[in-house]
Amino acid sequence: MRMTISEKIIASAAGLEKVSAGEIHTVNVDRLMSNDGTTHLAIDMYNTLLKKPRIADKDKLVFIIDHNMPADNPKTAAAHKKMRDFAREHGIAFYEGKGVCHQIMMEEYVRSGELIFGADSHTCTYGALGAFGTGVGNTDFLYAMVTGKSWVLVPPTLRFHLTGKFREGVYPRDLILTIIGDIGADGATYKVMEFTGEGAKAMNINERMVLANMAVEAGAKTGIFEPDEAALEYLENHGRKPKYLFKSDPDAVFEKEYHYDLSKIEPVVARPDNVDDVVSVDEVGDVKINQGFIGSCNSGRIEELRTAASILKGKKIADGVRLLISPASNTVYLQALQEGLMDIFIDAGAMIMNSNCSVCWGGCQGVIGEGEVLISTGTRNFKGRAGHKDSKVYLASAATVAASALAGKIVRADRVIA
Amino acid sequence: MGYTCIEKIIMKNLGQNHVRPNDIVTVNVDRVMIHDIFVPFVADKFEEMGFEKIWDPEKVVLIYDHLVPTSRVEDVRHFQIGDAFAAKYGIKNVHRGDGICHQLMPEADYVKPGDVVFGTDSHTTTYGSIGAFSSGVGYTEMAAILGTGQLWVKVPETIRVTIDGKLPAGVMSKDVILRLIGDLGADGANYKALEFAGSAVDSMSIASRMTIANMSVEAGAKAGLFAPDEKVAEYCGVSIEEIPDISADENAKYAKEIRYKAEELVPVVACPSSVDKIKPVTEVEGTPIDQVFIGSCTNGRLEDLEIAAKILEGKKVADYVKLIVTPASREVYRQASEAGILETLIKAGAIVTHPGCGLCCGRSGGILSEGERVVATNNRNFLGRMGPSSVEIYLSSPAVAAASAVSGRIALPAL
Amino acid sequence: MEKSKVWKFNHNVDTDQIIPSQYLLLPTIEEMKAYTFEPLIKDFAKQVQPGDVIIAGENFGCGSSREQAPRVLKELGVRAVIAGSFARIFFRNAINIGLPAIICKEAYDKVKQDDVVELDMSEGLLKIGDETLTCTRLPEYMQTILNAGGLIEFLNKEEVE
Amino acid sequence: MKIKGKVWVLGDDIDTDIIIPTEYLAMKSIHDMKQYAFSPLRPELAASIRPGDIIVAGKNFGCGSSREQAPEIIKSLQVGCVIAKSFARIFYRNAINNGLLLVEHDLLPELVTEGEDITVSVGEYIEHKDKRYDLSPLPTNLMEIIAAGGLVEAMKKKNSRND
Repeated sequence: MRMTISEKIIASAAGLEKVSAGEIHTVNVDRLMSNDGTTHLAIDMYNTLLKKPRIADKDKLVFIIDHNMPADNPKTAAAHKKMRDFAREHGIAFYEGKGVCHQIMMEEYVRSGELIFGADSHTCTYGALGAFGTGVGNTDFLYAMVTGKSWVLVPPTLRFHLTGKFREGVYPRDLILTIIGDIGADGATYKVMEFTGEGAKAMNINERMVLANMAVEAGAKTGIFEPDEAALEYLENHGRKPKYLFKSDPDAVFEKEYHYDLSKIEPVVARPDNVDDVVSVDEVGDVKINQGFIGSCNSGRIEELRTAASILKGKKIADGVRLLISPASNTVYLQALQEGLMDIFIDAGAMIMNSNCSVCWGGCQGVIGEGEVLISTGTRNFKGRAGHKDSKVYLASAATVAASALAGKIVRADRVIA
Repeated sequence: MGYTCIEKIIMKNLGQNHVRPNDIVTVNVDRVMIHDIFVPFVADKFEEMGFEKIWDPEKVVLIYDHLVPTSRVEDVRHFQIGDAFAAKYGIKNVHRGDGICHQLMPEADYVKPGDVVFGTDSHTTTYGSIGAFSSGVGYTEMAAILGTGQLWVKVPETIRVTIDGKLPAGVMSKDVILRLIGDLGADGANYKALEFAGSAVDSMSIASRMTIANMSVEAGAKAGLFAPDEKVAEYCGVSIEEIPDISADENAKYAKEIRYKAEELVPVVACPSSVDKIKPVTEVEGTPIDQVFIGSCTNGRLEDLEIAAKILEGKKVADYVKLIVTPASREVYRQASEAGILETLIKAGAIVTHPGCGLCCGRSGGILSEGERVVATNNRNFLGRMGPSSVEIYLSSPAVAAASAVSGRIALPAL
Repeated sequence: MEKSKVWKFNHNVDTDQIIPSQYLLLPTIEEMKAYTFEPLIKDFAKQVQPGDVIIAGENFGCGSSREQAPRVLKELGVRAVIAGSFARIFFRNAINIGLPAIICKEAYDKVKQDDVVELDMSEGLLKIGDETLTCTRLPEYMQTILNAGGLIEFLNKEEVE
Repeated sequence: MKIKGKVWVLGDDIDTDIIIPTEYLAMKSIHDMKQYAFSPLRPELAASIRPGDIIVAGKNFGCGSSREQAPEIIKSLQVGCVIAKSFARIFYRNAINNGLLLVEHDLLPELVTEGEDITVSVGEYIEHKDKRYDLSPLPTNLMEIIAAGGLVEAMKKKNSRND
């Protein structure tokens, strides 16, 4: 058959035997997610621009309020109300304040083998379960909502072979930042990043999400893993079954293959203002910080919270530094409470926020001021992303963020522990 | 002729054995609190006035609570100015994101019974719960206090409120103070002190008393006082003998005396948009709501979260309704976490935010949209306080708030 | 060929620079457009004239899926964005809303801010001074959407047929 | 001291959130904030008030928070004085400290109609439609602050004397 996982998913969604990179096909979309970043605009378009406003299948839609949650001004509140009223009127699944959209989607909806559109660039996260998730704008979203269909340009696939094991204190987060640093912020534009090998297989689904989630930061259409026992177990624990369990054929065509030995990865940071300006934490120099952030659809899950707690336990964050922690969903929040992690954070002087996008997107809670420096487990470090246009964002692992919050400057976690 | 509680505190402060209402006196300030919103203004005025040092930096507490977490890029400026001011003038007591000022001041031992305390916030009256004369001032006066350690006050007349008996199940101290504000009117105690007594008050926890003292200002009062008892001594970590005698004399002279029988009180709400528009919950029961807020310096303490959790245990917040819970301090969060209260609340679908002023101050934490309705446990339901003027705010106890969250309509707690 | 003034941008212009997050939930594009390129250029929205073009380097529009990014540009009257390459979602969004996103590898190095260029969209030609550059053609499917004026117009047309 | 101006009439319990909503409190200056004065109740008012105009209200004017921006903003709109049946305590102090003149009067708020002209002679009388209503003088300690031009000026003087 000579197809990759992504090609197989697209072929099945297009009702075709075979598709190849470069072709444009009309596909049926399995599920559509939209959040408060743009849904109000899609609803306005639905109400004013369509000749025949209709919803192809309301059961495929999910609306999630997570970006500015809870609302911090009347205009945001109005956008939320528009979304809530529309969901209510049309019987669309609706989540408000329950967590970051991609985490909710993974916990509640995503199945291996599905093709999912989300009106959010990090929809590529769902590749952790072997689904083809990709971000679209609200016009694409609206078209798919009305027709149940969309078009895709079949992307070529880059394959990343992961071997070896991470050393102590090195995390999937360091790996994905390293990869983006190597291939560049447009190194995978319009392509798929497929992760494979023993190193990929050894990761649990949450860890795979860290990788898949940031594929878009290299420009990729999605990041994807072959669904295996870990995926099946995750689905079973969440009460679901896979749609398809696709694997890339041995003779599938990959545009390029990369090899990474996990044991050689170092703790790294991405320096402002580009995700691909990646250096070892030790090379970053003396950088004082004003705020740390642990959370987001990239790194707000139980693994990251455990790591942060192990570093913060019994210690206090540096005077004048703010450390924000936002669990990726209420499910994560509950588990962290049960494991006593929240008590550790509260005692260390951190602020524990409700599950939301927080400063990762910079529209609401935790925004930083003029000239301030943030170290974050979020997805982007663009200029002005976290607040004031003259502020700076460094991206790093939860361990590096926690350690830096203790030191008041960017440091490697093992330096603080020692 | 005897003296009221506030007269005694002022006499003690002045080292005099006599004062009368309407005397204008200059008190020596035992502690001041400045919060983040007003820090830049205080700093400006202080320097404009030409002061070079703070009279006693140990007595100054800076608390960042209104803008925590930040919601606008300008918010950080307040922390920067506060930190710089603290460094320049040697202020050591700075709290960043540790909770709401009025919760922290008593909780972190900054206030003792008999103290005279001023804060740049109207709800500074809260510390009357542990027998301090505490009141809100503007930032200009705060700047003057920082320089001089003194403030002129007019000795207020006192209204004595006696509540005897046992409050019925589901009736909380919030219902008591709302009822009182309704009876007195929003200016019924303007320029006066309120003094609370009676067996119902005696059996109240410090937290419940804080709710009452806190909202005394909503009737215009300068202070809301409770004579310190064993519970206060325990709360403050002192023995009752160490507390100065500031209890009112039996023959003290009051401007007015009001009595309530606790058994006759019912759950009430303050209807939009004034704090004195009080109705029994039964009259507004069934009104659909969009959001519920449990938190603030009025009702964000452990017992408030506890009763909410009790009502929400095993239930779910109604569809399309948000329940936002904001613990009053780090300490309250910690205790609620250990007691499993946060777990219960989150399982029921609550959104738990970091301790701070949150929605109550109207800058973040769940602002509403046109025509929406919220049941809230905080202290003000003014027009435009939580969004556009068309937002309707009903103030209630945490029990009524939790019950309303479950039903999606204003509801009586089933207890 | 129509003449257009050039606004020149660098490589990797991301969606947060085109329209920062804090303005995304404003109710309308009309209100949002005033903040276009706020982190990069003071008062861009006031200075840009209908018919102007943007010429940028590689990876224009990287970052989020916010469709507000191409929409504020269209709302301000930007005639086309010409870049060495585009981030995927931005590219798709631009076509979907009827904002021409044109790939032209050489343009970035050959223009400077405030130059006047001539653009022939039907032929895919960009004239800079005496030199005429050929732009990469859109896939036919995307060209059809763009010709319809965007995806919604395309959909509405489909509905009629 | 005599003030003659056009009146703007407001009701009872004009609270500090009406005078200046919290949303705008953290703006850098009073100048940035003042356009939002009274916005929840009358969004047009801040732009309509002219220097020397007089605000007349019912009971409990300025109730609510201790935000001193409330009187400062009224002052910055160059309002001549505020006449109300009563003022909330903290607002009263804050107004005096900022040199904003307040006049308590039970009757006048019932008699005036928006747009009419009145004259206030501080500590003496109010004149409305050829009728005079007596006013009582302010306490000495308050008059001293007002005479100095507000508390900042009073403190400045005191501190320069100390030098």
